[in-house]
Amino acid sequence: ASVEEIKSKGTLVVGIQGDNAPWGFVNSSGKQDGFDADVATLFAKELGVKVRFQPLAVANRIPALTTGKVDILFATMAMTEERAKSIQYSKPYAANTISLYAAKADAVKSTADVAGWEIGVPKSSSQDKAVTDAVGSTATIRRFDDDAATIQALISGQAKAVGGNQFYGQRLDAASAGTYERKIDFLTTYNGVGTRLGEKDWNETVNAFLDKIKGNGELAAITKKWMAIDLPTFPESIPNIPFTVK
Amino acid sequence: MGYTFDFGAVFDRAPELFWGSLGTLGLAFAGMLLALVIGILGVAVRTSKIAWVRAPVIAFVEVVRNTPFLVQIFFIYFALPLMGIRLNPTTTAVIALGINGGAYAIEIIRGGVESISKGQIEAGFALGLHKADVFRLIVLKPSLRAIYPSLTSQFVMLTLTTSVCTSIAAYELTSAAQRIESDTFRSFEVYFTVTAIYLVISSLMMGIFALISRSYFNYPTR
Amino acid sequence: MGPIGENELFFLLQGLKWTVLLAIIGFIGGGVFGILIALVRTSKHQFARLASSGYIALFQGTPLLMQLFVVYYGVALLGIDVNAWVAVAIAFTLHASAFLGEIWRGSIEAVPKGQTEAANALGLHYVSRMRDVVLPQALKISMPATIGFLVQLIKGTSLAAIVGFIELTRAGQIISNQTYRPLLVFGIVGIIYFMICWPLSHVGSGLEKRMAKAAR
Amino acid sequence: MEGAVLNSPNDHSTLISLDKVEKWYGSFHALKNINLSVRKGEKIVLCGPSGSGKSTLIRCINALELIQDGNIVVEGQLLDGTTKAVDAIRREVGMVFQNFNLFPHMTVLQNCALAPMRVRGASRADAEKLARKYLDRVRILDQAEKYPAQLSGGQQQRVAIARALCMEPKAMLFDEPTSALDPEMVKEVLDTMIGLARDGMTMICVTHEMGFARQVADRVIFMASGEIVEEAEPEIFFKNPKHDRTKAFLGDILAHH
Amino acid sequence: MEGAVLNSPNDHSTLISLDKVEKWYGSFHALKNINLSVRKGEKIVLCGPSGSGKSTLIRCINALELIQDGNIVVEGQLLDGTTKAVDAIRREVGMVFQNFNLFPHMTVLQNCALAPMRVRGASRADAEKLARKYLDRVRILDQAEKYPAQLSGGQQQRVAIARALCMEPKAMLFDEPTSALDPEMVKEVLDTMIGLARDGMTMICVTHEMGFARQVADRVIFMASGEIVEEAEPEIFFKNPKHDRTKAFLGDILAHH
Ligand SMILES: Nc1ncnc2c1ncn2[C@@H]1O[C@H](COP(=O)(O)OP(=O)(O)OP(=O)(O)O)[C@@H](O)[C@H]1O
Ligand SMILES: Nc1ncnc2c1ncn2[C@@H]1O[C@H](COP(=O)(O)OP(=O)(O)OP(=O)(O)O)[C@@H](O)[C@H]1O
Ligand SMILES: [Mg+2]
Ligand SMILES: [Mg+2]
Repeated sequence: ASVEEIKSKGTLVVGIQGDNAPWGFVNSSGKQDGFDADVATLFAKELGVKVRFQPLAVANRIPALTTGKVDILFATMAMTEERAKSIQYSKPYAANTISLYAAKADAVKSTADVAGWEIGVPKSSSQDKAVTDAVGSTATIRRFDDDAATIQALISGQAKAVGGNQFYGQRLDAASAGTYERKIDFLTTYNGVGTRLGEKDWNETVNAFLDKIKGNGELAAITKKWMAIDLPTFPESIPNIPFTVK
Repeated sequence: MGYTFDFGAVFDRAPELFWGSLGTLGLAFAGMLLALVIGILGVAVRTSKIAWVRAPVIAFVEVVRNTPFLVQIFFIYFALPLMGIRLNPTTTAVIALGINGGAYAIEIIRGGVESISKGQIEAGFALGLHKADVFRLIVLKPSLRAIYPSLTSQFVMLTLTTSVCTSIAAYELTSAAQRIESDTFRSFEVYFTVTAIYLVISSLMMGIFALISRSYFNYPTR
Repeated sequence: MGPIGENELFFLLQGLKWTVLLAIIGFIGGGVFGILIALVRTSKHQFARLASSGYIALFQGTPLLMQLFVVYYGVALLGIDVNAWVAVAIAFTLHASAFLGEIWRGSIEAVPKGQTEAANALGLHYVSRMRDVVLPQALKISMPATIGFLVQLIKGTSLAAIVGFIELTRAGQIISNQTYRPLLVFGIVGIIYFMICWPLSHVGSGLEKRMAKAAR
Repeated sequence: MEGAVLNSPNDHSTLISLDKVEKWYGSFHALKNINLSVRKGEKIVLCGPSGSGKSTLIRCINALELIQDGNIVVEGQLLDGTTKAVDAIRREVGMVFQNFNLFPHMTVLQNCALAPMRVRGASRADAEKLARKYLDRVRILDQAEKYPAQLSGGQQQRVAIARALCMEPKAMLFDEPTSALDPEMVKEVLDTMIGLARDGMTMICVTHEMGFARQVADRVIFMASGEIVEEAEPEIFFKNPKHDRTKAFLGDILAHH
Repeated sequence: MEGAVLNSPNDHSTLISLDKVEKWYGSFHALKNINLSVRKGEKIVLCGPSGSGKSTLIRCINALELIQDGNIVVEGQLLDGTTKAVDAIRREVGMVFQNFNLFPHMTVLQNCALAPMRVRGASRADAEKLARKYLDRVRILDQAEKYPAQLSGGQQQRVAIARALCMEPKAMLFDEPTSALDPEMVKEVLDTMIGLARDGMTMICVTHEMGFARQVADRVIFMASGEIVEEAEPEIFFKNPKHDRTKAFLGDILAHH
């Protein structure tokens, strides 16, 4: 469906993650919530339509979009070359920085300093991949079920460091203020809004919307609310990942 | 349906599955041994006539049996360090499996002990044997025989429970499988393969249990 | 990091509802088929005994999670759409009947042979021999093991999360991932499990005491 | 089992017949070439030294033990191991075990009422009435509500007898039914059995109560080492035993009383 | 237990003494005011109708049953329920149960060698030698490697006797030690017991073998309904029983033999 058709229908179906707090998750009152939900709600308001969320699992995000089950993806989609072949990305609207967190007391300058350490990561996450690529051969990687267990491992001392994303700092502080800090950044990935390939109207509408909320501070506010960080700076372009329909 | 099975990607990772299986076997074996020791010692205390001797064992059994294994292993792994006891994942897993299996074993074996006729115990006492000897020499073997299938079932269950140990990053079959799954996205193939491996492991155990029973419980009954 | 408030507790209680329902399904399916398995396993027919021991080996020997997975997703691969409830009912019945069947077989065999002989000599037919003479005595021996397994089954219902049930454990996981307090959340979950499992142990020891009245 | 053709005279008044019966426990030869035929209403006393195979023999008649060779026929039914044959025989033959085998989870009354209800289809009320009748006959009605574990040895034995009688069987197999009894009680139980005998009940009784044998038995059978050594009417058996083995055994009995 | 002060004459030749013993099973009064004192080397026969409390009495002496009132003293040890007193008494007092209570998971030899090894600290070889000696004495050495379930009733009873003898206790409590035996065997077992008696063993024996009572007993004690009704030397007991209850009981015995 085109943007115009959706406007006349009055409801936007948004594909979103259902269990990935704080990005997109169903909260304990059963309502869709999170960073993506806030941005998508704002987008629907922009279009003047109501929003309906369709929670998706990691693996079926792209099929749901391409088969038309959802109109658009605000689904914590890290922008990769591989995926850019199947969907159209917008400009980035969120960043995900993967870093090593450890106690302030432990000096870490480079990846060489963590040789022999036990490092916790959530199993099969992008942290897992990044940390394993960087120090997997010199340190012991302990893979936990999720972020919560990973953070608990650092607090309990079962891991000397953990591979985390930008939320970890805040959570570690909440658990034990001033004890832990970010040591090494491994990489930053960016999330984009996903639309179907070749649908220029959707791509342009989304990009215009993102420019607007970046400009008026609304995105910064949402970022602050969910991530407790300032709005990151976004790159103008990423190789092989077009932000606009050619 | 259009799904085509492709086990190639899974079989390429056979070495990981092999080491994972060994990990599972090791955890299961050590856990079982600990559980058996806890079970037998525990039941000796549990069947005491003195209430305050029994009480701690009863409390132990009730708490352990009635809470999830995940909670127990989390507690040992994450909460004990806050009290200054830090155990590595493998040790944690063995202790958690042993404690959990032990609590069930205590109750199962108690069922057997209580099926022993009073006359047997009286005969032991009349011969001048001490309580410990009566338990060890007279009560234990027929008790174990009476509940052997229940006990071995519990041990098979314990073997399968080792998979939960993946949640504290212990290395065993399920964690190997999860890695392969997340790398290859071949969920069905991974699950089927792993299920088959678990089946082999537990069949092996049941076979061993049957052998033990044949040689240890070889006396005829009326 | 969120606090744990009324909402979260309510969410857990909703999970509890599914846990209880799933456990009831397992109890009923497992109990009925478990008795059958135990009886077949102790029957005189070689083939029946072999078949039932194969059944036990298969369903004891594979993780319940895998059984759920195969019944729900595996059968869907064949183009048959299995309702989640049906999948859970089938998988729990298979699993529980294998374990209960084995537990009860053992206790049936632990009843002294003289009892069966006496029943035989009285001319009691199979059904009466089992129902009136052997099973009541077997049940007494197996009581602690049975209660132990049922308690494990209650906790095992957490695996139904894989087919989409947000039962107690899954609800706990979700909240843990929102609040980042796994120890606290799972502590609460543990207490809730304790509160539903403990009465069962209690009923078990009550039954045991009643049966012990007629002890030797 | 081979040799299913019956060699023994199967005349209609024969209730139980054993023909060339062989029984092994593993490598132990427990019964050797046993031939025995019991007419309706006949009372047989089985005696012999400990371990001679008396219990084994009566357990075989009730199909509690499998035999390796030979035939057992009860009321024209060949005991061929099919459930039907076995059930039919057990319904008509009552048995009192050497070690009682009472059901520990049932009261004395329930122990006795079970078979009438389940086998003969009697109502609970009728079954209990019957049970009370036979419990009274063995003088133990006052213990009807106790469990077996609460009874003395002799009380248990009497319950076992009452339980078997409650089936009102055509034949009774008794395995030392008075072993746990004091002399008073022995007399009462033997009187009960004599009463049954008068009523025409067929009986095979393992016992060393020679008084009973003299008074009631039509035939006394003496076993040793798994064989029937001697078989005779009581008068002849006690006065003129043929075999040395029998003489030695009887010598002990007489010396000892 | 009250009244720990001993009233009975505790002269050094008294091995077992019971003083005002009362025993209840729930509301059932099983032993009533039992007073009994047994000298070293004395042989006592206990008889009485079924359910009169004979088994209960000897079980109390061995501390297998708790008593509600009165005192039991064995070898100067007051049975006050402490583990030490109980252990000391059980080491010196052997018991043969009415229903044998053999250990099913041990062979006959192991059953007999157990107590010498664990209680007396004998080596396995010595214990087995002892076991063989007593198994031979009850004529059952050839069954030494069998398990209890493979034995006939009488064989089991003999093993039970041998097992108790293997402890070489100062006193023996027999609960109907010949009930499952054939007359030949009764004679052999009684001969064994007579031998023990000659060797000076103190014995309390529940039995209705009046021949044994006449030949061996120093005293015969007659119980009924939980009470000691009559107590006398065998000559007097059999010829001139005082109580009607005893007369009735003896009448049965004599009529019946
Ligand atoms: N299951 C068995 N395995 C091996 N031998 C057995 C088994 N059951 C019985 N026997 C042996 O068979 C023989 C006959 O036993 P049975 O019980 O018939 O003797 P019995 O004549 O009844 O003796 P009693 O008067 O002592 O009861 C005995 O020597 C016994 O040891
Ligand atoms: N646990 C119990 N509960 C209730 N009553 C019991 C219990 N044990 C025994 N009795 C009763 O106590 C009485 C005495 O029993 P005991 O076994 O001492 O008799 P006994 O003289 O040895 O008889 P027998 O010659 O039949 O063996 C019996 O009437 C019996 O029913
Ligand atoms: Mg016999
Ligand atoms: Mg008695």
